[in-house]
Amino acid sequence: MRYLPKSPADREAMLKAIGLRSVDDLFTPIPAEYRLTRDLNVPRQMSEPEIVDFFRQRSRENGDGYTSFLGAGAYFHYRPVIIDSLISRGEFLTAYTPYQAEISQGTLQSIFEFQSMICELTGMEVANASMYDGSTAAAEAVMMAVRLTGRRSVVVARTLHPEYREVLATYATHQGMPLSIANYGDDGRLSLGELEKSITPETACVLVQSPNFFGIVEDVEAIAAVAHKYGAMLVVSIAEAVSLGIVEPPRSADIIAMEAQSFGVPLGFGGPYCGVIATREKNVRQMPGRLVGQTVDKQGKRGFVLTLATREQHIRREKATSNICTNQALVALMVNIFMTVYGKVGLKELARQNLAKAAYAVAQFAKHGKVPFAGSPRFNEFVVQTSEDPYAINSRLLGHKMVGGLPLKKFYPELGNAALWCCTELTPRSAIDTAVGLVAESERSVRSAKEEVEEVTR
Amino acid sequence: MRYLPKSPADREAMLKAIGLRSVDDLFTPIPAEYRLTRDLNVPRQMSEPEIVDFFRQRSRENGDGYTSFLGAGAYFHYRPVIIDSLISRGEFLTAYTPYQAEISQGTLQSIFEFQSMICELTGMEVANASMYDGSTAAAEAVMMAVRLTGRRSVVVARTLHPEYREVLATYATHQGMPLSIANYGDDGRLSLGELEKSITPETACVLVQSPNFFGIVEDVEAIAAVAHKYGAMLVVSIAEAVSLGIVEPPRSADIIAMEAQSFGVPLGFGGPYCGVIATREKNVRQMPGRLVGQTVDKQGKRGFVLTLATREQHIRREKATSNICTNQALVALMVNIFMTVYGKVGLKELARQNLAKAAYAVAQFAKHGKVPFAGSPRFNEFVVQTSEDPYAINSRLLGHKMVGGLPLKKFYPELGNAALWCCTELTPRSAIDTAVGLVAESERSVRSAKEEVEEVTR
Amino acid sequence: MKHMTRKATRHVNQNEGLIFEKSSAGKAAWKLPPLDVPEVDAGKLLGAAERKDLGNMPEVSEIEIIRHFTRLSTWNYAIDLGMYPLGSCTMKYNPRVNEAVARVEGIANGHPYQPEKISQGALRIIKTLSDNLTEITGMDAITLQPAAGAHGEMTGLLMVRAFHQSKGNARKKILIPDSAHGTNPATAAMVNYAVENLKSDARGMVDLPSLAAQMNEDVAALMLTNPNTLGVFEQQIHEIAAILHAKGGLLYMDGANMNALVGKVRPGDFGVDVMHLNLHKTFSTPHGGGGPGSGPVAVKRQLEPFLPAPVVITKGDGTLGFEYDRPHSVGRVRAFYGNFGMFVRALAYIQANGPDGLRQTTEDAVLNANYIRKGLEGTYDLPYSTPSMHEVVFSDKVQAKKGVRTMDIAKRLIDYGFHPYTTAFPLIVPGALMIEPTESESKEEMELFIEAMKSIAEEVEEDPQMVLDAPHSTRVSRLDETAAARKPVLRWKPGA
Amino acid sequence: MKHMTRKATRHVNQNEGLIFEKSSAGKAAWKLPPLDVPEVDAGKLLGAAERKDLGNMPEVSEIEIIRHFTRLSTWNYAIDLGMYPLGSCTMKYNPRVNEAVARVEGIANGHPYQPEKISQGALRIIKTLSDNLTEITGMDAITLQPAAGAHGEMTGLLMVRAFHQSKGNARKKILIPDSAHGTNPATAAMVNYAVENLKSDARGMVDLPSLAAQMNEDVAALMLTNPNTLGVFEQQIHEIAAILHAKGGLLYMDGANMNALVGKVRPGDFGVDVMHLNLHKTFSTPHGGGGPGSGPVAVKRQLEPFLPAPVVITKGDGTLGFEYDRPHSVGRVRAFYGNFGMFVRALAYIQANGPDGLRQTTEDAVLNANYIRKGLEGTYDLPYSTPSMHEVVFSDKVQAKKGVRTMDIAKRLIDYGFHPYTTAFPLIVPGALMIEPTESESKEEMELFIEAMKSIAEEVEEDPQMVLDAPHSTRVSRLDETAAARKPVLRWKPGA
Ligand SMILES: Cc1ncc(COP(=O)(O)O)c(C=O)c1O
Ligand SMILES: Cc1ncc(COP(=O)(O)O)c(C=O)c1O
Repeated sequence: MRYLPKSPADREAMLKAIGLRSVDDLFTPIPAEYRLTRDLNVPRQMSEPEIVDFFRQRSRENGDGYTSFLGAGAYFHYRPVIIDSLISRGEFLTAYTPYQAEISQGTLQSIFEFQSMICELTGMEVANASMYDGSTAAAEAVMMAVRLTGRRSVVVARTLHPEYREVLATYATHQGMPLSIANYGDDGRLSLGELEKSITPETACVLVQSPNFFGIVEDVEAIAAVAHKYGAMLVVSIAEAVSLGIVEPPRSADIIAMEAQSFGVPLGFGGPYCGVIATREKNVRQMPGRLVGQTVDKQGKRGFVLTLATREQHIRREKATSNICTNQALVALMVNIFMTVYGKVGLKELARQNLAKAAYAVAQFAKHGKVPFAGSPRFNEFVVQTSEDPYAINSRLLGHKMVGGLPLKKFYPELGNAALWCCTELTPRSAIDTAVGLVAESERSVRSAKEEVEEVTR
Repeated sequence: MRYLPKSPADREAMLKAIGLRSVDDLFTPIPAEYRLTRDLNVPRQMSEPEIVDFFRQRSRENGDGYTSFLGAGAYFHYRPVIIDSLISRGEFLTAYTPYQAEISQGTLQSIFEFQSMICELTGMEVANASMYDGSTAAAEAVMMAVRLTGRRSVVVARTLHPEYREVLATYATHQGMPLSIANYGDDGRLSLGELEKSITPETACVLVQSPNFFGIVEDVEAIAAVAHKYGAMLVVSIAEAVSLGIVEPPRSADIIAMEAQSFGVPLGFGGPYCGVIATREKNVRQMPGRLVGQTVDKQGKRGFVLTLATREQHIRREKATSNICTNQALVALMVNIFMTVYGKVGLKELARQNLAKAAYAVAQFAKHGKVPFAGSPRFNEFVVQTSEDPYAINSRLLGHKMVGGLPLKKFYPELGNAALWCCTELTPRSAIDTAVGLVAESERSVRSAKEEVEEVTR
Repeated sequence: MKHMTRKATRHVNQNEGLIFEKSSAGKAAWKLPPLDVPEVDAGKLLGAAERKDLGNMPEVSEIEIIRHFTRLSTWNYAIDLGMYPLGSCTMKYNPRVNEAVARVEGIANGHPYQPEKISQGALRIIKTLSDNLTEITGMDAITLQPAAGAHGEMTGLLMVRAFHQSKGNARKKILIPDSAHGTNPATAAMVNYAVENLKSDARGMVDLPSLAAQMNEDVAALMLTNPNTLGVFEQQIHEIAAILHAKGGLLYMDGANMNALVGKVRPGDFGVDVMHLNLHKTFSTPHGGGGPGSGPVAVKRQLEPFLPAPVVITKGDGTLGFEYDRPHSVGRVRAFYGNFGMFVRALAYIQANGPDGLRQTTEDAVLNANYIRKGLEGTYDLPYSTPSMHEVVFSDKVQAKKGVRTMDIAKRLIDYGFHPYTTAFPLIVPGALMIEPTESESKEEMELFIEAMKSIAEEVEEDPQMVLDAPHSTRVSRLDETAAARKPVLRWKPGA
Repeated sequence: MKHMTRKATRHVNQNEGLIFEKSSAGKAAWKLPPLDVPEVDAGKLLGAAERKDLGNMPEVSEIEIIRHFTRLSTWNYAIDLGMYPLGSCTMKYNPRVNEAVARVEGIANGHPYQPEKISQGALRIIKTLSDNLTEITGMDAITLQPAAGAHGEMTGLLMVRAFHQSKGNARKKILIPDSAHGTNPATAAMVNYAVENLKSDARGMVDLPSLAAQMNEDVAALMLTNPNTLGVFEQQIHEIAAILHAKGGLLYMDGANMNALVGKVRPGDFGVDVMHLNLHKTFSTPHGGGGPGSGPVAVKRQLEPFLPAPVVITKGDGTLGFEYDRPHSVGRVRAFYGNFGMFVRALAYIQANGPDGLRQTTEDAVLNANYIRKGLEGTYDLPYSTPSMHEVVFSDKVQAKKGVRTMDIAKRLIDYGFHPYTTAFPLIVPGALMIEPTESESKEEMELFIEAMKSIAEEVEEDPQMVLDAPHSTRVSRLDETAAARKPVLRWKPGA
């Protein structure tokens, strides 16, 4: 096998040195009756060109070449080439968790920079080295709030990503953490009235996403006021990181749980992505996940180490703040490089282009169809109401090598034929115009159909 | 500009330090009347995604996705993925010529290994660090033979790659090196009779390619015997390096001029490729190009350096063996990695697959059309004679996303409708069958057309 | 330093500050295409929510970024540089073709919500990998949703709980051997199970009498790592399973050490009910400095109804699709479908190996561990003489007499050009040296390792202080972790 | 070493033998797909020509190859690691997007003989780059065929010769200033011209009186580097051209130093008749440890008929194609069309810069050189006080008094974390230090360089021997080049 650095002679010599006659002697500890005496039923050994062909073929079956208007927690942004050039260096790609600081300073310093930039962007004081993704980060942030407040119940905005809600439900079930869902108002934002109804003195935290699942920026200040009034914490989930370039971060939040995929991470059919938790310094000891801290070596030279490990499973075992061990380090490095490339000015300009594309699309759609929650501030996503079933419209779009917005029925039945559309800096105006054209057509045909019916009934 | 690591403030401060008021002051040495006062008329500054799109577009216009039967000095072989992984490391990619040995041992040792493997494969004693390509390597090898023998005239086999012949002609013109071309015989090999006719006591060398332009292995021993009988050197050009896996190298040659593109170098529309010259130890001081030698450092540690530089232009100036300075180092590294991946056994198996594919294709073509020089030993190329103009057949093949053999008219008018076909390990049997089918069809239709004519004339 | 090493030396290396220290207003590494829609007034659109300032985010050029991260990278050790014998971590070769195929356009850019009609490629990859992994483990069904091993543990225990609940009693406890990895107890706690420790016997295996004694109707499952963290295969696995099953308990296997078993024996065949795999260990997906991973959970038929939703199914028309309607599912553990990019790499690894390659890989991994054991026996204390599988655990007992502990030996190993082994784990071995070479090490590299370890043992006798002061060859040495934890500096601040 | 550097330190580094020393029969890094045609008997097909044995070619596994070359790479200095101020070499940033686009399928795998119909993409790239380069140089036509600068020189001189021949007298001589690069005279010799040296004046420029005296009808051309190798712009370029043209001679410009001119002045505007460019210098294609390069030759209208064949033309139907029928062409200088992969990179570089970026680049390059000149004036001897453009040349005159020469200072610079400047060239400056920072260096990096050079100057005063023994921080130091040349070992041999 081409990955194995041994010749038959090497193996012979080694067995001899160990004092064994055959390889089987190495496996005697395994009860004979269980030892496999046949080949595994997996594909035969393939050559490199065959493997490459296999995946090229899969790629062709996987929407290669389609223009997509999908967002909903996974965003298509341009990835500067140097991200892959740098993360492909074996020194980053094939290193383990930086437990041995002397030969891991590269990873450690880059994580320290990652933590620092996440703080700059979120307005928080500390950020961890990464969590699995935005959904688990939100769930762990809630559990963190539960530990910090000593309370157990949680209020969740219905405008939180539905799958994030599902994940939180899974995490909460056996923790005896009652969840109550607070609905949104006509403006597509969490209804403060609903919130007031659900929140109690037992509420550990309120969990809200901004920009929310509809792409709308929540009134975080107002929500914070309510939460804090009840002594509850405010946990804000951010699914579209690029929004931080032009949308004020939720500074009044106590914990921010973020999905940083938008920062240079490929869509990759849903993963690997990069979750991260940021909070105030005073909460750090209840924070899950790895943390890198600055220190000095024995000569007084600046260096970095993994720190506050007493929070973690390998030290505290069942008393740990979380069971997380392996995180998303290499993806966090992609995010780090992306943030460094765009930086202070570029991130703002990038966000501005997203804002402009979505604003243009909304204006176009509004001419032909309904755009609910139109009055509320939004970033790069918006809801479009059509008379026809969006699945039907989308299958027509597919014919034009386009993927339309995400039908919301499944998650919000009350919204009927609504779909969630997204435009980023990579969405060409021409594509928007084509999509709008097809939706307009659909509206016209439905209307004329209706009129015919009216004709008849008259 | 995003590649420039300076802020306006940096530039200001630097100008101030130098004692200048404005950037223009830096350019006062240039006579004012010549200074450009307008923008260059080149495309406006483009963003990275625009650049990527531009070249993706060009790629689509460039035969992407076609199966090709072209060889003729540029061969399509599989390139193991690790070649690009390794040569993309900045330490190799962005280093200059290894003049400072202490911080260039990586490049130096890899060149030393390259030289060593080229020697193993060619059966020669020394090889250089690379030449521009196979054609210039052949020309420089001939000039080397001229220096070594003190004679000036050269006999060139007509079976040498026609473009190599053109390049040699260009190099030879002003060197007062009379070239005579020796024709091939019915077996598609250099005719020994013709050779005897052209060779004289003034002949510095005989230049022959093997496998030759028709894909046929020349009888190098016999040619060497004739050349050496006249005290001339034998220079052998090798254009298809993979042949060395299964074809005996020209051990009786005095100089070998090789094109190593087949060893892991992309076709890249003709370049960059990797020429290399190998010869006997006694000829080394007349060898052009860089050489790496083994030595020891002041602690006696093994290390490598550029050596015998007294042959080169930066020391000897007009007396140098060549004017070559920049060579094809990074491409030689690709070749080096390729040779290391396949190694002693893999190269043979790879060559055997090429041999088998070509043999199969020849057998199939022979059933329907003429395959000249059929009796001669060949590697992975062969000539096919059709009744119809090969350009016409090829344009039909294009319709099937296939590129047919290279029509030979242009270089060998006497061969009429002959075309040069190539099959490598990457040529699927199905493609061969389809191509053969189309050629067979063409033959049939021509035949029936002929018959009709005969009908009529009868 | 009397003994100098054949393996490594020192070379000039670039210093590099924090990226913030290179920032200067007006430098930029970015450029956007011209906007093809009308410009907008963010203030108008966002009102109070408009962000005006991005704080101290850096402003640097592209070449500075390339140099910054290239320089940083040269401070790391990596598999690509040499042996990385971290016990329990399975630091094996990460094939580059895996990286190439993971970047093929349609695979890298597929959106998780794109219609199934144009997602057949991704679905096929998920399905094929799932089938291969169930075959390799001998289990009946699998979920690829968990993002790492610990996440898989949680998913597995949630299913254990759901299973018992379906039987009317969720049960209270999880038994965990004292040799277990920290994630096992931490996970049990997350799923709100009480953890009960199970002691190991003199041979480093589960103590059967204790297990029999502790097992009852309150015990939901035993979390067993097999081979365990001593690198020892639980030879009475059959009895262990029997004891659990007799009382309606389940056998959970932590599959972190599957590299000792693939192609040689299948957990499903020796009584395991539920287990997780670490694709970033056994199946060669790169560790990337700490992640990402992927922790699929494989189960027996009886647990299948409880798998997280969605699961991939073959539909009537033969195409693949996601099934969301899973009434008994424990629910989602992650948005979307898991770390898909890792599935691609793991599948490419299985394809490159085939059945013969996978078996040979396991054999080489075990051969390597035993070669090291043989080479260092006598020099270092071997607390358990039980046969080793893919890793071997020594202790610093002998060297401790000179005041040199496992971490000191580890630091000295750095000077010899190696990454240290795992230190101070498992807990049942005081001062453990946990060594897992994996199959990726050549005979030559392992002999250099053995030579280095022996040389260090000599140094401990001759000059313990020198070892205590190690490493001597690195750009920084013995960083002050206490200070770091006492006054944590977790981010850069201007003028800091 | 009293002065220690802020720029660099030392770090542990892996040793690595020759690949042959890792070989063992049966190891393999390759695997071929199953053959889909019948196996063949090579003996039958090839007879005596069949090769039986591949000698001592290595047999190793993939991970060993990854480690071999990764370890080797860590022994190299590179632009990606820091400043690389090799005078005359223009070691600037090599953008990664260029590497990405050069690997796009249809561009990387196009066959040079594929029909023009399906080669429009490549032809468009050649055409667009050609147009941009003629605009940048102010010339009328261009060939991209030459593989490097020296190859371009040869092509250019062949055209000079053809031009004169067409006028009835090929002429005999080429004038070359004593400051010229070695390739200039070497090239003239290859084209069978006699080389006549032209001396420089006190300001380091062409000595006009000598030029006037030496110019006659036997002189085919003057090969001028401008700015010349002292980094000095030939201010009387106009008179120089006039003197040549008056006697029917041509002005050849070696464009190696175009990085000082792009966007600021065009050689075609100041009298140049023919010139070459180095895409691997001015246009950022990577040096790759010595190549590949690309040396396009641009000419004025009168020389166009002599361009090598083929040239790219726009055909009647608007598509692009190759024109081979060029009766006056000097012929081919290379098979196919040149180093196409470098054209792709150079074009991407021009696109990324645009007119404003190209100009700014030149300005920064000149600014950097002058900043260094200012910083080191007084510390090192400046043989010519004439204003510098993109590079500055000092001499070791001061340090030589202590027995320390330019090469010794260069070696010591390595300890400070820099690649040395160009030593002992140009020949008109004894003990030259030729420094070209390029535009790619930040103010910070250059200040570290200046600091290092000053510190070394102090060391020369305080402890010359330490400088003579440098470098002290590298894995090997002061390799024995004399021994290497006396008994050359140019290849590995078994048991050697
Ligand atoms: C035995 C064992 N179990 C569980 C884990 C946790 O796996 P992960 O880090 O993927 O969460 C590890 C990882 O080191 C391990 O070694
Ligand atoms: C001034 C000058 N001329 C010509 C050359 C030769 O160019 P190349 O190395 O591309 O052949 C160089 C290269 O260093 C040079 O500096």
